[in-house]
Parts: sequence; C-alpha cells; structure tokens
Amino acid sequence: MTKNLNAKKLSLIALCAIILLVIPILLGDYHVHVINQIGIFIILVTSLNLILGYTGQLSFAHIGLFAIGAYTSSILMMTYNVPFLLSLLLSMVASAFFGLLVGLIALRFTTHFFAIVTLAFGEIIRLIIYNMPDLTGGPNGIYNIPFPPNVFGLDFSQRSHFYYIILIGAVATVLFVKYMIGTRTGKAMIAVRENETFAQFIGINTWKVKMISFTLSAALAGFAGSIYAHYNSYISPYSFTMMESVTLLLMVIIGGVGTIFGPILGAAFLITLPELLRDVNEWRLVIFGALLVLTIMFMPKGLLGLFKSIQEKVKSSKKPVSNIDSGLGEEERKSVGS
Amino acid sequence: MLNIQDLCVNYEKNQVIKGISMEVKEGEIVTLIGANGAGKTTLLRTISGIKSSSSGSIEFMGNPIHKMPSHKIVDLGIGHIPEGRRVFPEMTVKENLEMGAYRRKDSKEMKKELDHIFELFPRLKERISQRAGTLSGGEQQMLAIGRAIMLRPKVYLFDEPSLGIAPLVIAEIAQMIKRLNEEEGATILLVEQNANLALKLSHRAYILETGKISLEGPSEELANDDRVQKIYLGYE
Amino acid sequence: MSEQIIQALINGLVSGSIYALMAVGFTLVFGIMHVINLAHGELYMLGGFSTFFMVSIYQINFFVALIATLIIIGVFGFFIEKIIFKPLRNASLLNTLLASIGLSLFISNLVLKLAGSDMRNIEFPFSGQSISILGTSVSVHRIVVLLLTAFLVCLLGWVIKYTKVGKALRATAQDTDAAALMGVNINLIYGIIFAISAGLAAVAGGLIGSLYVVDPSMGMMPGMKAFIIVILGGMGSVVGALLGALIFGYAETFTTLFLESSYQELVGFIILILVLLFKPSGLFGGVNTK
Amino acid sequence: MLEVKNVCRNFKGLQALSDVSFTVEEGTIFGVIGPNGAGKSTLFNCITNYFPPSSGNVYFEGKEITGIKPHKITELGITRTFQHTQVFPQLTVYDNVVTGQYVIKQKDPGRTKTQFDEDVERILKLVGLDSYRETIASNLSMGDQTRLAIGIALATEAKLLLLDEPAAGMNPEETKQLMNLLRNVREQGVTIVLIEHDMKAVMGICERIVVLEYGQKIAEGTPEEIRQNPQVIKAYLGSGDIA
Repeated sequence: MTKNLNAKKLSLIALCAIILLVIPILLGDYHVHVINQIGIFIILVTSLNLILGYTGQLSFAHIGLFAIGAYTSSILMMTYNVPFLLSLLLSMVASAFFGLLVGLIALRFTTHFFAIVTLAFGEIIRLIIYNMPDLTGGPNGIYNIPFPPNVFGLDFSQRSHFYYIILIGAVATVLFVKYMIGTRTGKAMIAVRENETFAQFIGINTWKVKMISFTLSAALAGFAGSIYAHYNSYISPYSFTMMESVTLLLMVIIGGVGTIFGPILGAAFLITLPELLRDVNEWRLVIFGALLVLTIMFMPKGLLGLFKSIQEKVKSSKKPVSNIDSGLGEEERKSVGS
Repeated sequence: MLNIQDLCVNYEKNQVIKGISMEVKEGEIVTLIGANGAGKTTLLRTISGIKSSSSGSIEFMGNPIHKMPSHKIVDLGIGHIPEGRRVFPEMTVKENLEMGAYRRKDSKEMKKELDHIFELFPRLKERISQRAGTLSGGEQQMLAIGRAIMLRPKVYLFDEPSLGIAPLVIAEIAQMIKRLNEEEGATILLVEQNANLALKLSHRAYILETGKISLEGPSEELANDDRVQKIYLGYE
Repeated sequence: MSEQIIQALINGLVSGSIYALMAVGFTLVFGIMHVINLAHGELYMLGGFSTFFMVSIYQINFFVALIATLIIIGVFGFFIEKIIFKPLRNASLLNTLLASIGLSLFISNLVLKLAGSDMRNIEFPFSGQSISILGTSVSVHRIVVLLLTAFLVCLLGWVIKYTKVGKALRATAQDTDAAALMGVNINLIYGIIFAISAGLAAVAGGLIGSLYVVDPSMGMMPGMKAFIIVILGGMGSVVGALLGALIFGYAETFTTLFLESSYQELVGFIILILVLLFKPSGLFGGVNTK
Repeated sequence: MLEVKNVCRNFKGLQALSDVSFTVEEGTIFGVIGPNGAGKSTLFNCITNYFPPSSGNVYFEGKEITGIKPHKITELGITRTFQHTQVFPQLTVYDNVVTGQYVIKQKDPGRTKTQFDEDVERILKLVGLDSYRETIASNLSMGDQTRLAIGIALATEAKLLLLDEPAAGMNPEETKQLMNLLRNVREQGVTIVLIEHDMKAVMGICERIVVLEYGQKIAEGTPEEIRQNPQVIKAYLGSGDIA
C-alpha cells in the first residue's frame, strides 16, 4: 500500500517537474511573464506563511522586508557593481538583519500589539525609502535595474531563462519551509501558534522560537525582493504599500494558512484572477477587500480547507459510520493566531 | 413554575450538564447543591439564556425559554443574582439599582422600589453615590440582590450568595432570602456550595454531582442524610 | 511668543480635536466589543464624501449636512456591525482585525472607482473670515470646527452618563453577562456602539473635508492614527483617547513646524513604538477601562 | 523534592494565597484540593512562575526556583498541564509528543534521533494512544486529550508533574483509566502533584493531600485524616449558621 502510494507520488512529482521545466518552451512570453510573477510571489508568501501560518504571528512588516531585499540588491548591483549572486545573498542578509531588529522590538508583544507594531515598521521602512532620494530615488524609485547576466553560463535577459531562476528559487523556498517545519524547532513554532502558554510550560523558549521564525521569514522575503527587483527592472515605494501587504496576507489566508500548498494556491489565484478578467483588473483591490472579508467569515481555512471539507463530506456520505467528530469549529477559530 | 426536562449543556466538547430534570414550584425555595465543578452555575446561566443548551427544554410558566435571548427571559420575570455578585464596578450604587429596573417602564413604581430596597438594606442608602467597586463583598452582594429586586421578578436565581463573604454577613443575606420568600412570596432557586446553609434555608433540594442529579428530596430529610457528606467528600 | 507658534498651538488643538472624534469611537468599539476596527478611517472618508455631496451638489446647509451625515453613516455603521462583525463575535481578535482591513480595502477602493481620485473641497459658510486672538489672526473656520467637536464630545459624554442607553452601554462595557441579566439586549447595544463610532468618525471627515480636501484615500492614515492614539491613551479608555488625541495632534503639528512635513507621517509610528516599548498599557492606561 | 515555603500572592489587594507551606516527597502522588476560588491554580502558577509569588519561596530538589522563567523550570524537571487547553489541537498525536521533547535538546544535547523516536513510542504506549498516532489532537475525546497532555509532559522527562484538574469533564470510566495511568506514571519514578475536583479520584489515589480555603492551608494529611478533619468538612459543607 505505502509502496504503491510512494510510486504514485513519485510519478506525480516527476510529471509536475517535467511540466514546470517545459513551460517556457510551450507558452508565449506573456504567459511566462504571469507565471514568473506567480513564482516570485510564491517565494514571498511562503516565507510569510512561516511566521503567519506556522508560528501564528500576524505580521504586516513583510512587505517592508521584501522592499529592503529589492532595494539592497538593486543598489548593490547598480552602484557598487556587485555580481548578482552576491547581491542576492547580501539582500537576504540585509532583510534578515532588519527582520531581527523589527523582531527584537515587535516580538515583545503578542496578538494585536504585535500586528500593529509590525504594521508601523512596514510603513516606517516605506517612508524612509521615500524620504532618502539620494540612495533610493525617493518617490521616483529605481529604473533600469539590470537583468543578472550570465549566471552559470545562462543569459537571463530573456524571460524564459529568468523563469528557471524563479523556478529554482520557488522550489527551494517551498522545500526549505517544508523541511523547517519538520524539524524540532519547526514543531516548536507550531506549538507556539497552537498554544503559546502551554508551549512555554513544556520548556519551549517561545521568544527565541518566534525570533528564529521571523528572521528566517525576513531572509526569504529579501530573497524574493531581490529577484523581484531584477526581474521587473523597476521598483518604487508605491510597490510596497500597506495595500500590498494586505494582498500578501490575503494570498496566504485565501489559499489556506499554515499549509505548504495553500499559499502557492493563493498566490496563483490572486495573480491570475485580474489577468484572466481584464475588465475586472481595475477593480482588483475592491475584489481583494471583499475576498478578505468573505474568506475570514466563511472559510477561515482557505480554499484548501474548503476542498478538504468537501472531500471529507463526499467520503463520509459514502461511509455513514464515523464516530470521530470533526472538531472543525475549534480549529477554525484558531486558524490565524489566537 | 420553572420546569426543566432532560437538559444537556456543553462547553466545547465538555458536557457539563448531562440530562437534568427538575422543577421549582411557585412559592418554594429550592436549592441545588453540589461540589465544585458539578455544573450548578452553568445550569443557572442556561436558565437565564446567557449560555445555550444543546438539548432538552426549560419551561417557565408554560413558556419554553431555552431558545430565548436573555433580555426576553428577563421580561418574563426571572431575576438572576450571579456568582461573584457581578455588580457594575464603575457605576454608583444608585446607577446599579437603576440598571436592575432596565426593562421596566413605570418610573414612579421604580422610585417606590428604590425606597423599599433602601429599607431592606439601609447600608446601601448610606453609600448611594459611591462606586460599586469600592463596596465590601457583603455590600456588593446586597447590591446585587437589591438590583434583582428592582425588577420584581417572579423567580430569583441565586448563585452562591455566600461565596467569599464574611460569616456574619452570610447570616444576614440568608435572612434576606428567607424574608423575600416568606414576606413577599418570591419563588427562589438557590445554588450553593455551603450545603448546610442551603438545606436549612430551603424547602426542597437537589444534589448535583458532575452534571447529574444524584439525590433529591425535602431539605430537612437531606440535612440528616449522611449520603450528602459522602458525596461531598468523595466516598465510593 | 511668535505668531507661528500661536498658530501651531491652535492648529494642534484643531487636529487634536478631530483625532479625538475618531479615537473616542475607536476606543468604544474596542473597549466594549473587543473589536479592532481598522475600517474606522473609511467611515471618516465616507463622512467626508457624504457631506461633500450634500453641500456642493445638493446645496444643503453645511451644518444640516453634517447632522445628516452623522445619521446616515451611523446607520451604515450599525449594519456593518450586524453583517460583518456579529457573525465574527467568537472569532479571534486577529481574525476580526483582518476582516476590518478587508472592509477598509473594499470601501476605499470602491469609492475610488466610483468617485475618482479627484480632491474635493467642501464649501464652508464662514470661509475666509478670521478674528484676532492675542494679536494673531485665527480663521473662524477653525474655531467653529473646535467648538463643534467639543460640543459633540460633551454630548457623547452626556449620553453615556445620563441616558438609559448610555447606562446600558457602560454596564455592557463593565460586565457583559451581568448587563444581559439586567435585560440589556447586548446585540442591539453592540450595533448602537458601532453606529455612534461611525457617526462621530463621519462628522470628523466632514469637518476635515471643509478644512482641507475630501478624497478616497483620506481615511487610511487617520484610521491608523486612531488606533495609535487609542494605544497611546490606553486601550478602551475614553479619557485616555481624548488626551491621547490632543498629544498626538500637537506632536504632529510641531513636527511639521520644526522638521520637513514629509516626516509628519513617521511621527505617529515612532510614538506608537516608543509608547509600546516604555508603557505598553498606554499613558493613561487603566483610567476608565473595564 | 518540592518545597513550598510561606508563599503569598496578592491580586489588587485581594489575598489569593496567604502563607502556604508544604513539602512533596519524591515518588508520591500529592493532592491539592479546596472549594472554588481557594487558590489552587494560583498555587501552581506561583510554583511554575506564570506569575511570581508576592512573597515566599519555592525549592525544587533543594534549589530555589522562585522567579525562574517557565521554560527554564521545565529544563530543571517540572512540567505542568492546564485546566482546559492542554494539547496542541492541530498537530497529530505523534507530533504533540515530539513537541514535548523540545526541551531535551537543552537537557541532553547528545541524544540521537533513534533514541528520540523510541522515547515517543514508549510514551505513546504508556498513555495508551499508540493506535492514534496520526490522529489530529482536536479530534480526540476529552479523556484522550488529557492522556495526550500527560504524554507531552512525560516527553519533557519531567521529574515532577503538576496536573491541574486532569479529570475535568470526564465520565467515571475515563476518570478511573486516568487514575490508573497516573499510578503507572508514578511507577516510572515521576512525582505528581494533582489539583482535582473529583473527590473520589483524589481520595483514591493520593498519599497526602493539602486543603486550601480562601488562600490558606487549612489541613494536610492522608485522605482518611482529611475526611475526618472537621475544618475540611466545614469548608466543604459549610457551617449552616443562620444567626
């Protein structure tokens, strides 16, 4: 049985891998572009999911840490001619460093105080970027950020080539987060989310665990930021507003908070939606606002949770005898933070 | 007057009340005693509509009230003196009493009621404009009772009136409960941990043990029944 | 004292009083219902638009329009509570916070789509007139705004202190269960609290719209600032919210006076972080809280 | 093993605990009982420093532990459970126990993965949940959740377990099973302090019992001594004086 399952799983993975690898060959530039955007946001929301979904801390600072990654990488490469891979690494370090600083202050607080302090930091970062035109171009932003030339012998000035960088980045990030939550520290993060007080009393240094989660999450946000900047070749403070921060949260929540696949689904859904419905594009934020309210009200476990409960319903209608009650109510309420 | 049938109440997965049936007749003092965590407070909260039941029924003077919102239940004439007094700490004594008559429309009658309560509890009159949070435990209990009287309910639900109160004041409050019943004909459901006190005050008693009624009967009989003590002290 | 400083003192008072209208409602909703309503700023923006349309399009008298706005947006607030926050009564604080952010995003962008991003000014009856105080000329406009907000805050105080609804409101804040046992219809009270909070924010929006401009993004920062002020004053404390609003108004005005105005937005966030670091219960925490 | 010495705790002028002292011997099951609001949970909170005592000291194995951070207290070998929320609801039974092992990394950095895994298996067997390992904790019954909570506590390799009303919400059969489990746990050399409302359970399992009323210790002794104690009887049944 398990062997069968593994074989099935393996072939599924192989199939996905092949599809992912040939996408740029099959699809046109425009579609590859959309997929690239999705890929970048998968990195970003997967990292947000580490702190929000797995550690249960509602952070609005993520967009700011993403911005730090984007600006660090652009400035290093354009002003100081640092090679791409190094500036990618340094932008992760920079974001992690700022994440550590923000965490040091914000993680002293819990629940809504943590949320508002991170929101403040997100805005502070944006306002500082806005007010330092010499370094960041101020409200005008930075133009003509170069594509990374010649990494491992590949030229990334083509979107189809850049696709592979993003693909590797996204897969690496998802696998890293999946690995992370399997470790003892990762389990401790989930323990903090589930019941912070109890976690303390079984010997988990909850502050330390939250710091680790926040810093790692920041580093990955920096990673996404760097790729974002080089891929889109233009950044400005307007790409990193609170509205965008809310969109990120929506991606995680609508997909399914605290699951590996949920944020991927959420990012894909929310980026494709306005692209599919061209007329609707300008109503994007109106729709996102409504979606956020509706998700919280009617499916706090996100699309993934919805699929699962439908699946369970179908299953249980086949097998009427089920003596384990689902306990959904309890879980639903704890879906974010608590 | 008050009739409970097969009532079950849950807190999340925890069934706190596991099928209780009991009755309070007009003019009676009925007491519900039992150790900690037996479900006494939950039962009263369910009667008042603060907590919802999962099955069973509660009837009050022929009206099913187990699905009613609490303010409608108050209108029918159920006055609840909650555990721990629960006076409004930042409001004055007078304002607290006025809150008691919140559902009453007749302001003249209310004035009379106020005088009546100050007659019953002269100490409250002395403290009329003091914040309720500054009163002693006993005074707060008097205020809580006075607040309920303001409504002129048909049934009083007393929840642990002796809890956390000095012994001398307990006696005074016990007298007050007796007077309400004897002089004003009030029907009373009294929940108490202090079994000896409750059995002396009441006509009939139910003993609650982990969500179920394990003994019931006239209070005088139960007062001399050593099964009561055994339930409290955990004999097999 | 230089004229500039006197001018700043008055300006600080005016913006402080506007913030007070915002913060009092915010703190009532938090203190009694434990809801952090980040869409509060959008109600303020809607108030601005409502007043603008009545005054500039339908030529209704400014003050009548303000009263109508108070009522319309108040009723709107009542229904928002019933439709969105009532079903979330048992949800965690963070879930309601997220829902309120979604609501904020929805309302502000909807208005942006429908009304466009133009900045509009509400005509004010006494605009241009000014009187002299301590040798400094002060516009009548600002004085009227000050008097109006002071009146509304006093009116609210009176309602809370002496009316039956006000008593029910206080009782609910102090002990919800006990209030229910007195026969207070808690659901109705919650709706009323939201209505009051929305109405006051809407009036603030109308007043600001007459002083400056009305536009769809005007609610974002004031909504946030109301939250910061409430933290500054101590969550749930009405007196704290009033004092916090004044302090905040002055902090902003003097930053603009001495530093570049682009730093004004930063002030709030820095105050927030400092207060939370050094006095997390707020400057006046526990004054009038539950 | 555990010594509580003159512990007091005030809340806004209210004395929740006043001058409570007692000693728990190693290898015993020790009960803490008393009417509602007697200060039992406050006592646990003071021992594990959820909030520190206003005055007085707590010693564990001769070392003072007053005012040490909760996670450090667990590292020393004391683990407590809580009245209502006792497990990590969305994790599987297996992962719940693994979470309990987090502290072992601090205590014994050299332990291998196989040892960790074996420990989980042993604990799951002991608490009788080995057939539920993949079940999400929130889907367990109340009784099983409590057993899981004890399993988590055991995974921290505590020498002293503080259990706050483990039998709350259980039916008599589940309570009986739980008491058997506690006896088995004690056989493993773990000392247990138990707050419990179910008097039958407490009387049946504890070697010694402390009775609290209004934050004060009114009696200490064997279950039989406690049952005979007039002060205890009065605390539970009341005096019944109507002046």
